[in-house]
Amino acid sequence: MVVRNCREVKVQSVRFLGTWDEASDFVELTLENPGWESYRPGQFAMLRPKHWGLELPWGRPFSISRLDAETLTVFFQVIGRGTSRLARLNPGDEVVVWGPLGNGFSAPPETPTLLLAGGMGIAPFRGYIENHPTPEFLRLFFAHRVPLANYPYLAMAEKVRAEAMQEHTPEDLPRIIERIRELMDENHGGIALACGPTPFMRTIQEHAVAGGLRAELSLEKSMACGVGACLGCVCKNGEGKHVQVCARGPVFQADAVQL
Amino acid sequence: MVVRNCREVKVQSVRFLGTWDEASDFVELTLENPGWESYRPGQFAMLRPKHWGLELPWGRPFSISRLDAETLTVFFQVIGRGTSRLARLNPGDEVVVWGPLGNGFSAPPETPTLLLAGGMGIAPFRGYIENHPTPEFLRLFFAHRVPLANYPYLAMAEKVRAEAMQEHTPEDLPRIIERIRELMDENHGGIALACGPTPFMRTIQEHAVAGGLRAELSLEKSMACGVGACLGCVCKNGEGKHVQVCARGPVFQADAVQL
Amino acid sequence: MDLRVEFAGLVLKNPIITASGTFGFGLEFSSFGDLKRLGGIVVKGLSLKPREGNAMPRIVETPCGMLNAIGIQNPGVEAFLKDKLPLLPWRETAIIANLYACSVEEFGDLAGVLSGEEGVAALEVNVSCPNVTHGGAAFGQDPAQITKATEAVKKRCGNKPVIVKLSPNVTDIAVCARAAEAGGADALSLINTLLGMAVDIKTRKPVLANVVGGLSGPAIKPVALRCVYQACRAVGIPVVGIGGIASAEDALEFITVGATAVEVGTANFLRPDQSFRIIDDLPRAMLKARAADMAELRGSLVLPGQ
Amino acid sequence: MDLRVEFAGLVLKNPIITASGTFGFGLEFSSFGDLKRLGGIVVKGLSLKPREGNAMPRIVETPCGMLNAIGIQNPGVEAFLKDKLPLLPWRETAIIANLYACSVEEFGDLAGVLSGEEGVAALEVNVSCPNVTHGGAAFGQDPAQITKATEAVKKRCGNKPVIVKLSPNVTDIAVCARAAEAGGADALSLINTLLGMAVDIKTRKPVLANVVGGLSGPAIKPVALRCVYQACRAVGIPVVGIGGIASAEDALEFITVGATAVEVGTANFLRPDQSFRIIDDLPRAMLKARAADMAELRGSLVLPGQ
Ligand SMILES: Cc1cc2nc3c(=O)[nH]c(=O)nc-3n(C[C@H](O)[C@H](O)[C@H](O)COP(=O)(O)OP(=O)(O)OC[C@H]3O[C@@H](n4cnc5c(N)ncnc54)[C@H](O)[C@@H]3O)c2cc1C
Ligand SMILES: Cc1cc2nc3c(=O)[nH]c(=O)nc-3n(C[C@H](O)[C@H](O)[C@H](O)COP(=O)(O)OP(=O)(O)OC[C@H]3O[C@@H](n4cnc5c(N)ncnc54)[C@H](O)[C@@H]3O)c2cc1C
Ligand SMILES: Cc1cc2nc3c(=O)[nH]c(=O)nc-3n(C[C@H](O)[C@H](O)[C@H](O)COP(=O)(O)O)c2cc1C
Ligand SMILES: Cc1cc2nc3c(=O)[nH]c(=O)nc-3n(C[C@H](O)[C@H](O)[C@H](O)COP(=O)(O)O)c2cc1C
Ligand code: FES
Ligand code: FES
Repeated sequence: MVVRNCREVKVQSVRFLGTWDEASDFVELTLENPGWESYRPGQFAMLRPKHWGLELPWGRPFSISRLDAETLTVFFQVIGRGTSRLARLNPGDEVVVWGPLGNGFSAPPETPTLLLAGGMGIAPFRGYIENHPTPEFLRLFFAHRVPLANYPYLAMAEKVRAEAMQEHTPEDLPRIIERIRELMDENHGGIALACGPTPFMRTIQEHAVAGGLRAELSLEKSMACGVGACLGCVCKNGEGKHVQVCARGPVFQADAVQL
Repeated sequence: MVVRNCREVKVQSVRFLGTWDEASDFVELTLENPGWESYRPGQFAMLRPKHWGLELPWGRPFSISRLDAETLTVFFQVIGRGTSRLARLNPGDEVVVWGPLGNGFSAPPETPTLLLAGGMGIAPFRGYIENHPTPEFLRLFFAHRVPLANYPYLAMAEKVRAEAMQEHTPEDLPRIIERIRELMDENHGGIALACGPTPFMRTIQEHAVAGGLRAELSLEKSMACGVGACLGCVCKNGEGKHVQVCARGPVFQADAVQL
Repeated sequence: MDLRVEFAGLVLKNPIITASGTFGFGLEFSSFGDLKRLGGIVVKGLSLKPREGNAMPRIVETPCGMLNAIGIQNPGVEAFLKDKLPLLPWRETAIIANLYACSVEEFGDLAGVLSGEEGVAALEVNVSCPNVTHGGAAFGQDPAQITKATEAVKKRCGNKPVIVKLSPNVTDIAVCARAAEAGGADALSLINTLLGMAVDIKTRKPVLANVVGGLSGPAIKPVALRCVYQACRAVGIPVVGIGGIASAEDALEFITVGATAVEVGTANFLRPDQSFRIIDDLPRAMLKARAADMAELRGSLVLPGQ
Repeated sequence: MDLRVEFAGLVLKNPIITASGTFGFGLEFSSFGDLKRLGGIVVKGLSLKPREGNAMPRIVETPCGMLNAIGIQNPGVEAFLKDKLPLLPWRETAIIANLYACSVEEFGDLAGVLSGEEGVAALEVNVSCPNVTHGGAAFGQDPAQITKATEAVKKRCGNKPVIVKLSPNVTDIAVCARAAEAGGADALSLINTLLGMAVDIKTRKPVLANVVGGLSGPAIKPVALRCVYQACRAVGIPVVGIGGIASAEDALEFITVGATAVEVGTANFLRPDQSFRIIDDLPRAMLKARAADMAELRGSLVLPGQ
């Protein structure tokens, strides 16, 4: 698991192989491996089907969920124009892929590591768990709204200590926040890695900063280029300066980013 | 075979069923019959796949090549952005269709009728032959550039007296023109119906007008609406006035249109 | 859900009006939907005398849009009144005449002809045709001419509301909007097309015989929305939003920035029942915007810091 | 096939230049193609002092285009010269600095800083930024300011060619083109973005924190081509065409109406190697246009009746 430096990133056109469940809005999309030898979990790829034409000029960023010798897998929810078209690909359709992009999560061996996933934020942790040198040090907490069967959670829970909490009503939220704080406190001395919606991340950031806990947050912004050029995806870093989420992130130290 | 008046024209969304030869640039595309009971050969349909989105805002006009109780067939050549996408439809894809549009060819019974088709101009004559009350009075002449196997010619030649001439080199053209004139002269007292590229039509128009022969020409123009509203598809009629090809044509009396 | 809108003395069933030149005289679409369901119909541009329009080719498809240089082909205002208007459901739907002229006087004369026609609900003054250099372009880009043309129409229009339709091909749309208001316009509509061009590299010729033409369709929606936003802030009269509207959501974007109604143009070519579909879809889009009615949504844009 | 173009003292391998703000400082794309193959690279807009740019969100996708309101975030001209320029292949490819300023004086100062830099092939003067009201907008829309800014840059630029980049948000682009020529510009480039807007009807907020932003991409190509056509007829200096270029054919359309070179902007987001692909595809497109070389194609538009 090496961090690929920017010069090795390539654009490739690869074939779409299939999805896990054609009828679902939660899509596990598998492509040919574009020739990548490795990646660092938390890194992402830009995807743009070849036949998209010009109506949607941007690629779409997705966390790399799995990479093996043959295939690249991303896991996404259909939310808009791009994802709904991605979900309707036909086997053999060509997809332009550029990546692996961004920095990825730390993966210190033999370190208690708490994976905090909110909803689709579970995607990067699939590969994180599979590639970790000492998975017995990992612990997964998953907060979700729709039923668990929509996510790759169960496969992950077989490999690491895991728990999930569903938000059925807004009243469930305080309990979930409470549990996150407990787990982070228990994990003191280790590291927490988080990916999920902004309010979820804010909870984690606040608790990490307040308690001096080591934590990394993976951010999401609309992206046009994915390579640091357009400055469309910036967030503010610790000093209040705008930095590109795609090139300087998407993973930031909890105390070095403003949400 | 009744002329549908404009009020009966509907927009329908129908399923794509398949094409004759997936690898060819000459595509016979079959859709569910949109609920049309009849049409008049020479009429056309506007086609726009549902998933086209906004990049190509216009439907594409095609002569109705065949209509039976279950299916609507058009026959086209891949030439640009729209036709290349139409050729790549997947079974089950929905296509928005409006039609039958325009006026269609005359089909007087027991009248010697010469069908003059140039290239893709053969499309409307497929259904013309199948629907004619007295097909024994029909005679087909087909001028083409690419091999005959690309066209539905052979199926048609089984039903009516037919001949085809291929233009291999520009030198073949005078012979083809000569043959068209001969056939038109032989058909004196009958009617000639023509569909094909503009130079082809011009030859026929000139000969018909010069010889006082009855002839109808089917025109092609870029179309946006297909229903006479945008005035984008006009030609000049006999008096030099602009009239819509989609609504007043596409079939015109040879002496009542400027090419 | 109550979708009615009222402005300039008009009461429309809903804010969806079909735009001039994209919906013919309405009758071409009567088999695709019940014309009475439309908020209104703006008919093809009308001139005093019949016009043959420009030479062919007149239209070309562009990415998410199209160029047109029809050149206001029309049978003339008299023929419209005699042959088309009687066939339209003008008691149930607002039929709006679109006036095209090449001088202030002609605009006045056109208004005079239409002023007494019961079937005409309002006059839309096209001072922005980009296709025709003689008259049209000068009008649409010169605030003084906009004021004069508006005044001329107002003087002769009887009690018909006057909507002035603005061109976006100007440095400051607010100045043009105020010029029309100063001339006595009862409402504004905007935008007309953006001036554009296409070239066929095979022949090295402009695709349009007229060389340049007007760009319309979803491609221009962001420009149109900005213009409508700026115009709404510049004047006190109602504004009708036009430009790239293809869905109910698009329509509500324009109403949110301050438009009272909208016109659907190029989207009528996506499929001929598109305007009817947009009307069908309005209640759903209103729920998405959590809007009780059109008046509540209108101009409710929340600016940063608010 | 010889794809070289020469203008304003520059010799480019081919007419494909990457547009400011869409190709970073070039280095972001070095893994997607050999930067030395590009005709040129216009770097991100540079100001005297570092700028943080506008608040987020700054970009939104629109039909066949996008809106941006980046607000010229950049590390300042000094940091560019120190940290970025030395890493670029400036001996082999024209590196063009894009100057952003809010006053005539600042433009002069920026030119002064860059005038002695061997690695900078030319200066592109951005008098057209629509994102920032203070300075930018006024400059780009006022011919007198365009002339003054051009003069100020020409006075301090040493022997660097000066390219003035024009905004399309004006009534008459020919007037602006002549204003830049009058100020001594060696070449023009156009168009910058069209002013646009988008609204999220769920929140009723403008999508961009800056409310309005610049529209770019294939959607605007027809407008850009028309502007370039008009500018080429208005001035005697070379013109660089920009706006919606996504293919080799698009590039040749601009050259046919009179552009000497072109810049590729938003199309770099279709895929990061798009500019390299366009260069690869140029010979094929030249054959389609039956053009022997760029000079022969340039301005060879055949007008109706010719
Ligand atoms: C680094 C990164 C990794 C991501 N990983 C995943 C993942 O593994 N699984 C997953 O389901 N989603 C992921 N996302 C979010 C995903 O990119 C968006 O859901 C997707 O782009 C939506 O596209 P759309 O066209 O369907 O939506 P639309 O709303 O139609 O898109 C319009 C534009 O907004 C952008 N956009 C909309 N929502 C988001 C969002 N939440 N984040 C970023 N851009 C957005 C789109 O990219 C597009 O440019 C990730 C985003 C980033 C930045
Ligand atoms: C009444 C009518 C009947 C037709 N019937 C047939 C048929 O049966 N078989 C067939 O192969 N073709 C037929 N055509 C031509 C067919 O419509 C065009 O080939 C097709 O629209 C090209 O679309 P495109 O997007 O692939 O081409 P593009 O060049 O990418 O299209 C750009 C635009 O130009 C228009 N256009 C381009 N070429 C033509 C053309 N030759 N005629 C009209 N518009 C054109 C397109 O509609 C489109 O709007 C017919 C045209 C008309 C008007
Ligand atoms: C083919 C066509 C013809 C048009 N004719 C007229 C016209 O006669 N009078 C007029 O005021 N506007 C005319 N327009 C402009 C439209 O009414 C509308 O203002 C413009 O197209 C922008 O809206 P859209 O993007 O929804 O099409 C025409 C537009 C098109 C596409
Ligand atoms: C994200 C983005 C940032 C831009 N930044 C600049 C800039 O800093 N300076 C400038 O002169 N133009 C800038 N532009 C304008 C482009 O250089 C170009 O003129 C415009 O986008 C039109 O070309 P296109 O349609 O090919 O993108 C920017 C455009 C985009 C999309
Ligand atoms: S997406 Fe362009 S800088 Fe990040
Ligand atoms: S295509 Fe619109 S009038 Fe014929």
